[in-house]
Amino acid sequence: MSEEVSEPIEVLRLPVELEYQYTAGKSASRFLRGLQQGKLLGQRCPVDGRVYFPTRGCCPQHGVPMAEEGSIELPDVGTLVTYSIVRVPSANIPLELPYVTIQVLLDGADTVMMHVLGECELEDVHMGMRLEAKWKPEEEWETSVGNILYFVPLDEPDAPYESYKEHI
Amino acid sequence: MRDVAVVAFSQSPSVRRETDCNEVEILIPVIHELRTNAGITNEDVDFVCSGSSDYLAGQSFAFVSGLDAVGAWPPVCESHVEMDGAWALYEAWVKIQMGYAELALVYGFGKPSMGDLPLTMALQLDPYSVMPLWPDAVSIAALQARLLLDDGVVSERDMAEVAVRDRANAKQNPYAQVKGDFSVDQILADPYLVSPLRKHDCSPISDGASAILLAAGDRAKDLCKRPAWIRGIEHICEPQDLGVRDLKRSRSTEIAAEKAGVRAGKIDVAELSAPFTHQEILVERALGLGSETSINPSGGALAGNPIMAVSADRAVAHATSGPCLQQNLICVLEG
Amino acid sequence: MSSTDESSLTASHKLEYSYKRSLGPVLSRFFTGIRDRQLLGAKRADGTVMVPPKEYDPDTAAALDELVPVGPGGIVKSWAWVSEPRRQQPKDHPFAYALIQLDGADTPFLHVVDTNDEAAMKTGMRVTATWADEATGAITDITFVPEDAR
Amino acid sequence: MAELCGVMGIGQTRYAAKRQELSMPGLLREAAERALDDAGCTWADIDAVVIGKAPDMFEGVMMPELFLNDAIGGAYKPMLRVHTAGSVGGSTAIVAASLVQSGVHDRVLTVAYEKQSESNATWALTISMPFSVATVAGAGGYFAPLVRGYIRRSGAPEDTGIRVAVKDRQNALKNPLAHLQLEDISFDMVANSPMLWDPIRYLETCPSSDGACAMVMAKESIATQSTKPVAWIHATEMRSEPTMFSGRDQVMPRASLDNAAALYKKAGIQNPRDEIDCAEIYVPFSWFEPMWMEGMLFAPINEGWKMTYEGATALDGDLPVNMSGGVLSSNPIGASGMIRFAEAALQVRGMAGDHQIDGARKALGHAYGGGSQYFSTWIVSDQKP
Repeated sequence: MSEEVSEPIEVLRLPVELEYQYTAGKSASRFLRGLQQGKLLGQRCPVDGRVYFPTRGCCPQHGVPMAEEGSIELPDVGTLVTYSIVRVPSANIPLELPYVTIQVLLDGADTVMMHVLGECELEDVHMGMRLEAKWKPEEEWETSVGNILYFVPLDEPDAPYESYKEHI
Repeated sequence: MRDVAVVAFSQSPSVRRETDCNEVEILIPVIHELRTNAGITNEDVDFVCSGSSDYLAGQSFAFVSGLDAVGAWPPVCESHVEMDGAWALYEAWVKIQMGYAELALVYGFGKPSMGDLPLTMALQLDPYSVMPLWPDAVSIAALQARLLLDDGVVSERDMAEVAVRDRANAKQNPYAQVKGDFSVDQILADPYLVSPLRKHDCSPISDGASAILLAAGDRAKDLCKRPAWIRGIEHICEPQDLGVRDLKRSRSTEIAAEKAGVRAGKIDVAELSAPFTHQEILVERALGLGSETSINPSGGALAGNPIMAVSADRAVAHATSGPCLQQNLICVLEG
Repeated sequence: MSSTDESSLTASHKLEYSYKRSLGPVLSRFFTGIRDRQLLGAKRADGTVMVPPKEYDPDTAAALDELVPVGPGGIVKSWAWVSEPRRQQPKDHPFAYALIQLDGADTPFLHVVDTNDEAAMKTGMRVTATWADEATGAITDITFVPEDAR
Repeated sequence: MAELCGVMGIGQTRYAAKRQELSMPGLLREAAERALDDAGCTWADIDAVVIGKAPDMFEGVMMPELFLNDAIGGAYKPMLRVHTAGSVGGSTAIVAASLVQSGVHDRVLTVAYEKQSESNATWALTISMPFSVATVAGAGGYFAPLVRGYIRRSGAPEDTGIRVAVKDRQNALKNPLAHLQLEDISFDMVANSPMLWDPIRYLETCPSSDGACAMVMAKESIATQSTKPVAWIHATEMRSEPTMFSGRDQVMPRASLDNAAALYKKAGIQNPRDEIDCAEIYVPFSWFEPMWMEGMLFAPINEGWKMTYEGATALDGDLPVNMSGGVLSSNPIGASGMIRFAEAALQVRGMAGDHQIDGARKALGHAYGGGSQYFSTWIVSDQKP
């Protein structure tokens, strides 16, 4: 028998691993299938006609299902509504630091989408910039927003603050 | 105490696996139907309360999207319990008692088919000395069942009779998942799932949602010809440790039933939501129900068990949570 | 997959994390004991012993800090036969979860009994703890086997 | 019609990045025992237990209240578990108060906690789901664009957030339970700390803490017998709205404004800035102090930053805010809201120690959560309503 007194155990490691079969839902599936074909599909709220992009199962403001026939295709250009420059690494985000996380209002949409900005110097990022989607090569398209790699600046004058301020 | 009643109720069908809709999409028509049937709008509702579980959904803050289905605009007075919807109903009842609300919307929803439900439930157990062994919910219930069988508290035939009764009753319920005519001998011939439990001893895993409207006094009478008045609603939680509890009875159900006044009058109908046949027998006994009571005319949890919604559903008698009937809620309703 | 397909997209989703469980004084002694091949129970105010020990009496909430040796033998009070174990569960072959009352303890606790087949399981049977070759101080370090099989 | 409810016992743990010497039951117990001692009662005196915490995935236990309840005397009693995102600590206190105000129970124990050292908060807050592409990490990534929106709208000087961060960390030095104790905190130290989620700097963010907070609440006839001062609940209020919809004002959500107006109406308050002596506000990122000064109607829209700038929210200002050091100094997420409620109650009881505001008689406790969409608040006073 050894005389040494062993260290008490104060912390245990406990791995938890569960598997789920996640269901995207009807509305999101339409949206994702559109993306697979390079289409950006918004949906109209049947109550006020506003265009939701990305789509949701229902209009959260009115609690009604989105009109199925109200699916409309949006262009891949829009306006930078607000943003943040991220300098913190995160396990679930593979982007190189620093990167710019953005909220984009696509032309014709009435809600913003979250994405990231590329091909832009940090000091040039500002609210109201006009942006365009940079897509992955078509053969790599999946049912994912990730088909858009990032947004890039368009050589256009800024959108006026009044045109997007209600979306902040 | 104020008079409070259930004035409207709606539910989705209980299904083994809802393949088209996500949780919110299951909930939207349920809430929509509730409001339509009751002839009310969001502005009429003073308080909203929901019950759901992040681990069933496999994501944190799963309940937040429930607000989309409510259409919570203008902003609503709202709360959420990380529990079965029955406890959301309880919280709403409390808010009406204190005069904070006259009309309350309660909903529960769950889509446990996304995961391996019995295994997920292992995460409810003591995380230091029990959970690391990953005892699934069926195995835990089987340990309890064998205690009862060995002691002669119940027999396998008693348990099969419960399953046969509930499945036969469920034929009348278009929302139920498992229904039909079975014979006791026939299902006793089935192999064990986790010995000593057979498949018929376990409630099915169901996706679903339900919603209830609660109203106070005159408001209830305005909204509904025959409100179901809540005459008592009580809930009790036992320690979890299986070793220190008396697993051969449901003490928490007994205490809650006593406080809720179950025995103050004849009970015509009892809806019990125990997830296993032997547990349904324990709850029945804890409530002191006799032959004058029709048990689970809807088929009960054993016929369709939208795990977070079971509550908000019928003129509830009973809801449960935790391993081996750890926590129980009893509600006495009168027409 | 066609664009007219209206059923929902599904995908597998894994929730995975290795949690750090800080144990506190009582459970620290219990798990250190397991590593050192000694099972411990907690003595309650009425003199009964519960396993695994808890920091606070489940019925009275009184703090518990007196730990006493129990086991390694005990009696199976109930058992459930798992014929198709899941990947996360402690054995990759059929086994039993059991409520085992260790010698010196007054309440049973949940653990695993490893026998060749279900026919070897019986309520009231005696079992004893065996340790993994490399005990790390976790509840999974031990497995119970029939006492007469040792 | 509601019964009066008084807070007669408060207990908090010491807050730290890791309370590694404690188990989860031990953590809750530290707060609950202190609350019972303060209230002068025993486990047996408690009629029901209400437990609150943020997502179960933080600790990896599903509905952990089921295994924790008996450690805080809840065996064979009614027990409820509340979860309303970041506002949960506040909502939990409100549910506990409701149980007394409704006449259902006489004396209730409530505990809110988080043991964040068991996992990683950023992971648990933003678990990647299929089909989605993560672009922000944790709460900072989510709220930074909103802070930028506020700065653009209000024209607030860019150092407003730095001033809040310095003030709250200085206040924390007067609170021995606070997690962050930065003796040498200064404007330059915050200004020079790394920009994490531009415009939010490292020292403008909250820490990740282990901790629990507990309260004992009782009906009037019991609370009035207390030998210690009681904090009487004058009003509680909560509001929720969806995470997003077209045209939603994410910077100054209507749920916040509606909640404030309803709260003050119930409490009989006409001019909150004059009538409320001090406030504990949920400020996880420094800029949310000016934002919630507006959101709680203490300042006109777009002018909340002036209160910070003019020192109105400092300990010697006319409306001291986050005397305890706030969420910026201690942040066990599920408890952070309850700590705000409890610290407000400590102030009107005159028991806040070195960070006590002299003569505080009416105080506000505030919590918010989700995407600035869940709000819960209460007003407490040394006087019955």
